[in-house]
Amino acid sequence: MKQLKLFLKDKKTWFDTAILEFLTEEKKALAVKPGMFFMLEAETLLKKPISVLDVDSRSGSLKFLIRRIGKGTSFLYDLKPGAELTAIGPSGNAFPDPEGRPVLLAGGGSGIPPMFFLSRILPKKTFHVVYGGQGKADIVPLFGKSIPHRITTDDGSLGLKGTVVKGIRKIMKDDPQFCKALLFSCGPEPMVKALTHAFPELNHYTSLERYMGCGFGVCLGCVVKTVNGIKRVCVDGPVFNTKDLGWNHGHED
Amino acid sequence: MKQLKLFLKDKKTWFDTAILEFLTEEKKALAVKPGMFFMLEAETLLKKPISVLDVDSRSGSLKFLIRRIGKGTSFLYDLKPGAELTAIGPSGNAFPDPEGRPVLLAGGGSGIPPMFFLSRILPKKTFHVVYGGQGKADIVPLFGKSIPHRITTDDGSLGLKGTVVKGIRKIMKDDPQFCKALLFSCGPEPMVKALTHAFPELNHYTSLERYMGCGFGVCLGCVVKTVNGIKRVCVDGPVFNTKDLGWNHGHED
Amino acid sequence: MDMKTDLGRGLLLKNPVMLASGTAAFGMEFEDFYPLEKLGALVTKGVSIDPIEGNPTPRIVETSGGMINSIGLQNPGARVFVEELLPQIRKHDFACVVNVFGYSDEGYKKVVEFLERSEGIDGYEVNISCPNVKHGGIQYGTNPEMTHRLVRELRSRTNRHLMVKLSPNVTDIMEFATACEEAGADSISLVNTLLGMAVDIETRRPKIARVVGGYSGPSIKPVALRMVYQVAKCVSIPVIGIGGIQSVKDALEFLLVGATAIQVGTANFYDPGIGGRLADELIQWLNRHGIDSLDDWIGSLEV
Amino acid sequence: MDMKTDLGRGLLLKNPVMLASGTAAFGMEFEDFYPLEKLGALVTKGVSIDPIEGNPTPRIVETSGGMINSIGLQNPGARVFVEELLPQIRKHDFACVVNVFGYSDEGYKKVVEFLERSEGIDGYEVNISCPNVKHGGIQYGTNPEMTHRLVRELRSRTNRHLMVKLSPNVTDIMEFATACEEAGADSISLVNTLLGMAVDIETRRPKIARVVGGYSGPSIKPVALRMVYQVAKCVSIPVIGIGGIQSVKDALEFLLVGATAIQVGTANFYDPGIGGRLADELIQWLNRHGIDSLDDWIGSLEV
Ligand SMILES: Cc1cc2nc3c(=O)[nH]c(=O)nc-3n(C[C@H](O)[C@H](O)[C@H](O)COP(=O)(O)OP(=O)(O)OC[C@H]3O[C@@H](n4cnc5c(N)ncnc54)[C@H](O)[C@@H]3O)c2cc1C
Ligand SMILES: Cc1cc2nc3c(=O)[nH]c(=O)nc-3n(C[C@H](O)[C@H](O)[C@H](O)COP(=O)(O)OP(=O)(O)OC[C@H]3O[C@@H](n4cnc5c(N)ncnc54)[C@H](O)[C@@H]3O)c2cc1C
Ligand SMILES: Cc1cc2nc3c(=O)[nH]c(=O)nc-3n(C[C@H](O)[C@H](O)[C@H](O)COP(=O)(O)O)c2cc1C
Ligand SMILES: Cc1cc2nc3c(=O)[nH]c(=O)nc-3n(C[C@H](O)[C@H](O)[C@H](O)COP(=O)(O)O)c2cc1C
Ligand code: FES
Ligand code: FES
Repeated sequence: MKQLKLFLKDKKTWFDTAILEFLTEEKKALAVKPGMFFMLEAETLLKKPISVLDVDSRSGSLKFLIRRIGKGTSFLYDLKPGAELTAIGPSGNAFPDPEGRPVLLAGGGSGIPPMFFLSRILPKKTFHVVYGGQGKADIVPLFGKSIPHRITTDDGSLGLKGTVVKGIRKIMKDDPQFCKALLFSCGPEPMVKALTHAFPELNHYTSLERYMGCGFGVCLGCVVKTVNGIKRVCVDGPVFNTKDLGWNHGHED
Repeated sequence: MKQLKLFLKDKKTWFDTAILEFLTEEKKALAVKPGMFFMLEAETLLKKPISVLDVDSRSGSLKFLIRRIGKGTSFLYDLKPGAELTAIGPSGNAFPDPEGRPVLLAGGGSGIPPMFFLSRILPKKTFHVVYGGQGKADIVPLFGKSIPHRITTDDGSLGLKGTVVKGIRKIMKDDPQFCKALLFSCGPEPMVKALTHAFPELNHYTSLERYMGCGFGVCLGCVVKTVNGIKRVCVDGPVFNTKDLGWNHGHED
Repeated sequence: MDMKTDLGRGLLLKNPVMLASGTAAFGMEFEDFYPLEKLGALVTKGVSIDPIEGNPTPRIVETSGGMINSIGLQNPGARVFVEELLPQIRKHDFACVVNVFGYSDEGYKKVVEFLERSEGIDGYEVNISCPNVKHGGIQYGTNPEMTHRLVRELRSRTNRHLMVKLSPNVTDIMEFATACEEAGADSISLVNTLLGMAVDIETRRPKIARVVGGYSGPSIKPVALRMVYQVAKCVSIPVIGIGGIQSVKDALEFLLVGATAIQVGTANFYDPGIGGRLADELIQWLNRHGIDSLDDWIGSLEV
Repeated sequence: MDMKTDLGRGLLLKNPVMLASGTAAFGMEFEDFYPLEKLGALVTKGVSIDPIEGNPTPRIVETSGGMINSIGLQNPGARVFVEELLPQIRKHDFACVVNVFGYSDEGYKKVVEFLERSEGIDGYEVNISCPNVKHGGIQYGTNPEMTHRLVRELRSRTNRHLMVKLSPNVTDIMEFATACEEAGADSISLVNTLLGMAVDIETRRPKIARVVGGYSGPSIKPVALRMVYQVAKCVSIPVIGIGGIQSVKDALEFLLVGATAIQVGTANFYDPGIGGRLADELIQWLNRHGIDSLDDWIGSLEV
């Protein structure tokens, strides 16, 4: 955990989403793993939690994908190359290492970054990505042809019409090794709950979202009930095994 | 009085002072007279009162001189051409028309703008400017050779060593028509008081400064005691005849 | 879209947008920015029976997200108000609520009795909460018994709408609201300014002459919203929300938690067009969100 | 430069910078940002005799210039604190003030009695002002008699430094400060959070689950500064200033109006390095301004 400076090198936008590439020399920041995030300065009082999309430790590059939905994310979306930001991180645990087992990577909307990051480091053929959104504008063209991925949209404007659940069923049908795969997910809570519901048999890790005050464990703003007691999403998570989460045990959150 | 947009066309800086040239098409704004000011947006909650330095109604240009001393003026100092600002104005009365009588224009520091503006419109040979500052860095090279002006600095780094009082004595000595001139002043309160004290015989109008909440007469934040009762500096002033001011009658302000 | 809002006892506003006392003087200065007819109502600067000079300067300073003022109720007195200012106001078609102030029960009664003799006043807002006056004033707004007594006295003196403006600088705002309702107030407006202070570390002096002043602006909105919510739940007379309103979103928030109308204060200083704009933007927003009338929105918070 | 500041009864801080309760957990997370030894003191998250789960989420929301929280005093209880957390804290050389909380006199007494058995605690900060607990808690901080009684009870149970933390949500803060001083408190810290609220007009729902929460951050500074000024003038025990401090300038302001030390709260979240930095910057600023010791600065406001 560090308080560090990031320099914006490059920015690309796709409808309401921007991909920001920052430079840093901070070693700890570049040792980040999929599922981890940084708290980024965003002209708001509190910094904003944003997952890492990609990292290149040789060139010192850190990439983030920002979906503008409010004040802070709009500020980040509007940044121009050359800008300097203060950040705190890297925060959070990471998705576990599948150690070669097949894994389904389900990302919805701005929950795609950890999935993309994973797709860059997991061994080929062991994973398949499902990328869901409401429509075409939500699906950022991140994945090249060589990365096995399926796109689903609610309105059918791109890929399969339907949700990520449908996408996963399709993948399972096409390649039975995924019927007993690990499931990693990140996205809106309804999506994650639908996945838990549809695939109760899968060992399912998900990255949770909570309104965060600090992002490094001191404010207790971001808690979630688990079978192991109340946990802080920012440092005990954001990745949890869904079987440990309160919502599977009758809790509100 | 209008709420209007200004577009920054050009900026020049001189140490801690910037000269900003804005464009506007608002007729009312371009009908401004020396001594009047605008409330300029400055990233602060309240807008900041800034006197007009110069106007060119044909090209739609309004110039201001900004001395950075705090948050708002630093924001204005740092503006880049192309920026767009909201402003309220023009506010305030103006210096009276000397109608050809000789007039001494005494400006200190960021109080020089109305004096410069006057020097641009008063008939040649009827006026003489005294421009005072602590040192060289306070004296912006505004006046060309053709404008009769004297510079005074406390440390003697430019012009006459001393205050504007000394400058005026010198002018009076060189050109006796100014011994009975009108005196127009704008600058720090101690300077204005020193002038009142040194030249009690002169008919002396001064532009006052007050912390302003609105700049158009509704908050009553900017008042001054006068022989005619309590007046609002923003709309009843900022120009007052010093003989009417409370400080000549034992009041605190 | 029906934007009318009824504050009771004949104070029916064409829309819920009012300008707050002391932030709009007597209204005239806003004519340059929008037609005053757009407003639901104007609340005048506080008027007392005799003229008040107010406090020394500096009277105002900006702080992070707000400002502190210590104007000290400067006003020309009730006579000048009635003879010179009221006729100007009455050229425009909006409700005119006169904010009144006295240093004692006597002072309040006198100013109301004096104003009762004039036409063209649609209601009174009783300021029992101004923090800027040295002798008296503040204790009304922080003492429920005194508040009750004063409101009862004024109630017996007027059939015009009687709005009481509460101070936020109290432990239990609901106690005051209840006292006002019981004493016969027609509506309650809140909040007045929070007591605040600012100092200059370079000069080692307070930034306003009277040391402590009234804190207003966007920064006080969360406190104001909480109090309006609490009061709207506990009284049955209309509540007028005030505190940090600078956008249509802010206005909608106050209405959502139960305010029947809102007042714009400090924002008038830095955005003088806001009063006229809010009236339009409220309609647009409600329309866009498929809400048929203002009444459907007021107090519709789901908790 | 002598930066030591004496809060009384053995609580001598090496400098006036403290981290505020609930904004620094138990301190450990800040080791990544600066050596904890830089701090004058750490005030722990509130500790109660039994563990508390706290409130449902959302517990936090940002507002203009501040934030609202409703954590609900989540803590692992006194036993876990003493066994697992205190030993970690005690690895570092700074004063450790334990913020304590109970739902009743009984609860407060129990937690203090329990903590008395452990070494390594330099003092208690009694939180009588937390707005986030449904049953009890708040009435202490808004009732001077209850405050007096509680402080006296705790005074008789400890010889350690006893600091009482006041709520700003009261009419007359000085009444509470005086009650604490008379009951034997060694120092007074203020302010805790203002009661505030935020709502979402799109969902028509409150932005935090418990509807009303505690408002903190830069926006509350003018109110906090005013109260610290008032209290420092009216009691003779040390006062610790809290509320919106995010820069050395802010810290200097609180010290100027009479605070003997300061606590940094919300700013820890968005600027975790602030605690260590302030300690350095205070020295630098005083040096640059030719002020020989912290004591010369404290309370030197000219009014
Ligand atoms: C661990 C983590 C990783 C994240 N990674 C990314 C990422 O890689 N890319 C990305 O674009 N976003 C990501 N987010 C979400 C992002 O942090 C929020 O969108 C952002 O904080 C919103 O701030 P804002 O100021 O733009 O919106 P605000 O103006 O604060 O809010 C706008 C609206 O969004 C709601 N909202 C705000 N924050 C949240 C939240 N955390 N959960 C649910 N609703 C919220 C508000 O209630 C409001 O309705 C992540 C969040 C977490 C917790
Ligand atoms: C009618 C009028 C015309 C003006 N014309 C010009 C101009 O042409 N060019 C120019 O550079 N400035 C001018 N000023 C001054 C300018 O408005 C202030 O410098 C500015 O408001 C300071 O804002 P800030 O946010 O930068 O400083 P802040 O951060 O608000 O304050 C910085 C310091 O300056 C002090 N200060 C702030 N405002 C005033 C004030 N009005 N009087 C005395 N002290 C103050 C503060 O107390 C503080 O110590 C004028 C002021 C008035 C009233
Ligand atoms: C400069 C100034 C003067 C004020 N004068 C009065 C007044 O005379 N009477 C009164 O009841 N309230 C007065 N107020 C309080 C406002 O009407 C309003 O209640 C308060 O500012 C909170 O609203 P805001 O945050 O929108 O400004 C004054 C406020 C300011 C800023
Ligand atoms: C998330 C959060 C949790 C808090 N928890 C506590 C607490 O447990 N006990 C306490 O006495 N104060 C608590 N406080 C209040 C702070 O210690 C401090 O008094 C308040 O936030 C004002 O200071 P600030 O504006 O610097 O944050 C908490 C504040 C916040 C923001
Ligand atoms: S965001 Fe503060 S503890 Fe998790
Ligand atoms: S600045 Fe508001 S009345 Fe002059």
